[in-house]
Amino acid sequence: MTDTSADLVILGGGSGGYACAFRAAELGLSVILVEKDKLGGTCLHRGCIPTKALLHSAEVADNAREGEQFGVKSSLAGIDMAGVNSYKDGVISRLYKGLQGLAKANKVTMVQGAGTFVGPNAVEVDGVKYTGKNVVLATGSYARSLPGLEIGGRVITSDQALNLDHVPEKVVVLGGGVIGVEFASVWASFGADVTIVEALPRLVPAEDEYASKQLERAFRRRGIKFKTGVKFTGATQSDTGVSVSLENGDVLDADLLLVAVGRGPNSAGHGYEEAGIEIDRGFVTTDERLRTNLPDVYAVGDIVRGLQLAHRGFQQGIFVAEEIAGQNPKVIDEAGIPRVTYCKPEVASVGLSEAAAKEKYGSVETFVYDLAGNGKSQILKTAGGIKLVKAPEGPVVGVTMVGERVGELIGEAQLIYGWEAYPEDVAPLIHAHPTQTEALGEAFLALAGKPLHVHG
Amino acid sequence: MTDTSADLVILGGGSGGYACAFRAAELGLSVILVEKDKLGGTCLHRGCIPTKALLHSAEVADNAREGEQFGVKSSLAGIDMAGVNSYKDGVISRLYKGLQGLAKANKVTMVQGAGTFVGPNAVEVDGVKYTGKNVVLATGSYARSLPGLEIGGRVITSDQALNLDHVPEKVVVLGGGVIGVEFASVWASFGADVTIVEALPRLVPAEDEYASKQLERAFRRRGIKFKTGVKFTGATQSDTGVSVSLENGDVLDADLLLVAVGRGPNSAGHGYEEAGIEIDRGFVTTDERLRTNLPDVYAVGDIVRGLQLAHRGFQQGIFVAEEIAGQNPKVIDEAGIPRVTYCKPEVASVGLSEAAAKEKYGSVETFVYDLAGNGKSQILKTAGGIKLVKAPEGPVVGVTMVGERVGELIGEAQLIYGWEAYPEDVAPLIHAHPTQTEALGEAFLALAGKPLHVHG
Amino acid sequence: APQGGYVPLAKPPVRKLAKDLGVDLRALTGSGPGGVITREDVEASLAAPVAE
Ligand SMILES: Cc1cc2nc3c(=O)[nH]c(=O)nc-3n(C[C@H](O)[C@H](O)[C@H](O)COP(=O)(O)OP(=O)(O)OC[C@H]3O[C@@H](n4cnc5c(N)ncnc54)[C@H](O)[C@@H]3O)c2cc1C
Ligand SMILES: Cc1cc2nc3c(=O)[nH]c(=O)nc-3n(C[C@H](O)[C@H](O)[C@H](O)COP(=O)(O)OP(=O)(O)OC[C@H]3O[C@@H](n4cnc5c(N)ncnc54)[C@H](O)[C@@H]3O)c2cc1C
Repeated sequence: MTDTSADLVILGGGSGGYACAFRAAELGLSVILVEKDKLGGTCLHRGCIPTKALLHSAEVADNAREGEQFGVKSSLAGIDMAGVNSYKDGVISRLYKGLQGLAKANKVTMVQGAGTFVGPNAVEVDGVKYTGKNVVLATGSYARSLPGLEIGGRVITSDQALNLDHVPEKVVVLGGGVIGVEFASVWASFGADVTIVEALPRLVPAEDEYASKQLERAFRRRGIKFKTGVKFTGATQSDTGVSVSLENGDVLDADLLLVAVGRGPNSAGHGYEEAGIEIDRGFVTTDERLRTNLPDVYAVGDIVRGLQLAHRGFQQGIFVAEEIAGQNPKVIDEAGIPRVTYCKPEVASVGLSEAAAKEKYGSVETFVYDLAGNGKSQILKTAGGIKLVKAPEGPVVGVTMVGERVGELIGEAQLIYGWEAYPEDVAPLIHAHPTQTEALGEAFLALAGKPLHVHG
Repeated sequence: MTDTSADLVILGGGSGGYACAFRAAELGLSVILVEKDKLGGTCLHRGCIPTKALLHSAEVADNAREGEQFGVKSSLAGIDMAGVNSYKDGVISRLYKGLQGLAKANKVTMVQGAGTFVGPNAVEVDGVKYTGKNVVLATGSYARSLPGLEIGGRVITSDQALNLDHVPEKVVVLGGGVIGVEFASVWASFGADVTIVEALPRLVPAEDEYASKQLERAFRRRGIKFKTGVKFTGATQSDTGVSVSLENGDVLDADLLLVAVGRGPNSAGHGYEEAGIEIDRGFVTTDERLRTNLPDVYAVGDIVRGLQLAHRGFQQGIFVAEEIAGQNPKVIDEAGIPRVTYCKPEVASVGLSEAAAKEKYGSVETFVYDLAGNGKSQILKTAGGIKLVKAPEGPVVGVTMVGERVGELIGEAQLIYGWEAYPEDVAPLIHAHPTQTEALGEAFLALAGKPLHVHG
Repeated sequence: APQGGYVPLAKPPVRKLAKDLGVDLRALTGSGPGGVITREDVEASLAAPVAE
């Protein structure tokens, strides 16, 4: 028989919930983790991992199509979606198995079923009450839609988009944020005709404007269409297609409409409000130490307002575990959480955009290094650049990058931001040639007043 | 008419020479740069850049061949070497143009011709003497051979290998160091039958043994043959092939023999010894501030014993320029120079190997993170891992990585090593999911005693 | 400090550590090469607070 009380009861086994569980277990706490579906949550089963698998298939397809540019006699006969899906599912199932092994190794008690929070400190599952000295809410998020736009048939969200058995010929993507541009990128690589509709004036509007400009230029070259600054007004579907109307009178016909207008917190229906937990427009309200208004009840991940990213969930989960164990961890700096958009080209950033930095510091120094000067990027035939934002007389407070594979440069950028490094700290560390990291190095050299390969 | 005297006269316009020239010019010094061939030297024209272009064509070819694994109906009809070469030459010529622009923008006086050093402080070119308050020797290196093994015909070095008009069917690569394994990797991807012969007991013998084991396993899977710990005894060539004999009696028949047994310093025939410059087994002797035994005469790059890497040349060139300008720069830590081998899978390292660290510290702590636990590496279907070496009660002093694309992770590793970070400094900075940088993050989390996704 | 020039007192992770611990680096004398303040200097300043 399973124990029904523990130091910690966690509701939801996604990125936030399981990271909290593992870390708490490491620190000697007993942990009960309640999950109604599959350990790993959105990220592993319907989010980060499957999308990145599709994006890699997309890269392979592009390479095959463009091999000639590199002297390779390759050709592309098409996409075998069954093959793509089995590749993707293979990756997921291997990682899923690993995660289950970790839960076991960490001696986390898994409870399968839908849980309801019951105050002051318990979660009920199928009539059994699991009581925790502490409770962590981690029920994540769901794909939102717009008022009057019902999901179904040809109107889909990422959930359905990840399991298509064919490549659509023509798609409209509603929303030019991270998820929207990633799917647009995949489908374009797979040969579809793609149009993105974004109400805000630019793609990836949460990023520095520099990133939007670079990405828009690259998408234009790739033939990905987008309409920005225009609102969606309605969609009607038939047996043969879906028709999307915009505020400006345009009507777009397509096979599919992907609704990627953001994710809503999954905070209703699990007893939160009923038990007196404060909710603000759907998000569970917490202080900077991730405490809800109820004692010993915490919340982590996508149900807490802020960046909706898996590794933010990890970080918050770890934070709460350490907090409960009395380690008094440092409050998380939300701006220090790295952000990567894995479309082609990739967008990666950490710290503040120029606009945000200006607001904070009054004036800032910026520098842009164009990937045209970077040997490895030339070899990859990718365009883009790196923009640094520096506080006056201070450290670098923002890094924004655009280009194929720049997502992997964010590790370095994150240390620089997190440790508040000055260009002068980075400059003496000459980077490996020829890598894309050199572009980052060159940008710091330039800001330190000692440019090496910088074209005026 | 060009001035024949300057603050600084530099002999050789490769990575070391031109970086020194640009930095000196930035610092207000007048510079004359003597180059007999092309600005950019070995790295740009016959080294780093062309090899990495070939390696990228190789990656594209592998992708096309293996597309099915990713659901992509791609196929590979072969390699068009003329196309490969024009792609490669296109990259070189764009970067070359850029470099010439930088020399101009920096107002470096370029002198075209073969120079001879004449003591105490001048370089003579075609009868004209260019006198410098300071002189920097930067004549680089050349591909070495073994005694009795003459280069010509089917016996080639990297210089010829970079300009082949066909893919050989069968190649023997003599030498399992960086250059050897890179060419072996390219040719294998292009469909050739490749055998590497290495006298030392393992491939990439300058790396931590962990890297050799991982690389050997990957090469075995790729069908790249290698014979380690066995000496070459001779080669004979005919119209139809080359026959390579080994000490153990084996005879290997091939179309080509690539000799990649290292590079020798190009220090003879340029007046060095004649002018009294101290030479030690071919290398120009310098102290840690890169001073030769003659006053105000420095040496940088491959003619100075140590790592033969382009960015070491950059770093040394910059160092000497700053030294001459009176900036008193910090002595370069050779171990802090990042090392990347761009074969498939890549090998990247910074700091000390476990063996070297043990020698220095007596005992060390190590941790290996297997890429099997890293989502992005699973998506790329690459195997490998990251090994950290930590000084007792001290910072991480060595990072060695093996896996596709890990070369780009060296930027982050380099900061950690260069800034003497502790695992506890890195641990709070949770890495972006799903990236390969996460593997580095996980390794540091584990060393800090808080593993997240680590399988026992 | 020299005009306009920025001279790091310590390497970034050590500066960050000092900041997190509330240690003012300007009050310390570095024992590292070139007068750089080391992690040990920061830790020592915590162990034995100097009189005002
Ligand atoms: C298409 C897509 C792509 C994405 N790509 C990335 C990316 O590349 N990188 C990135 O960092 N982030 C990405 N994200 C975001 C990432 O998936 C989320 O930020 C992350 O999953 C949030 O973790 P979480 O633990 O808060 O919630 P979730 O992962 O959503 O987990 C919540 C868990 O709680 C369970 N649950 C809910 N209610 C109950 C209940 N009542 N009882 C029991 N169990 C319950 C759910 O079944 C689920 O398993 C992506 C998201 C999507 C949709
Ligand atoms: C196949 C190959 C691949 C490589 N890959 C990499 C890599 O990926 N990454 C990396 O970091 N390193 C790599 N290297 C090593 C890198 O190329 C060298 O470390 C670097 O070029 C050394 O720079 P240098 O300035 O010392 O010499 P060089 O680049 O050799 O430059 C010396 C210059 O001096 C000129 N010169 C010589 N004698 C005279 C004279 N008497 N008068 C006038 N001019 C003269 C030459 O023409 C030449 O331009 C590679 C090398 C090879 C061969």
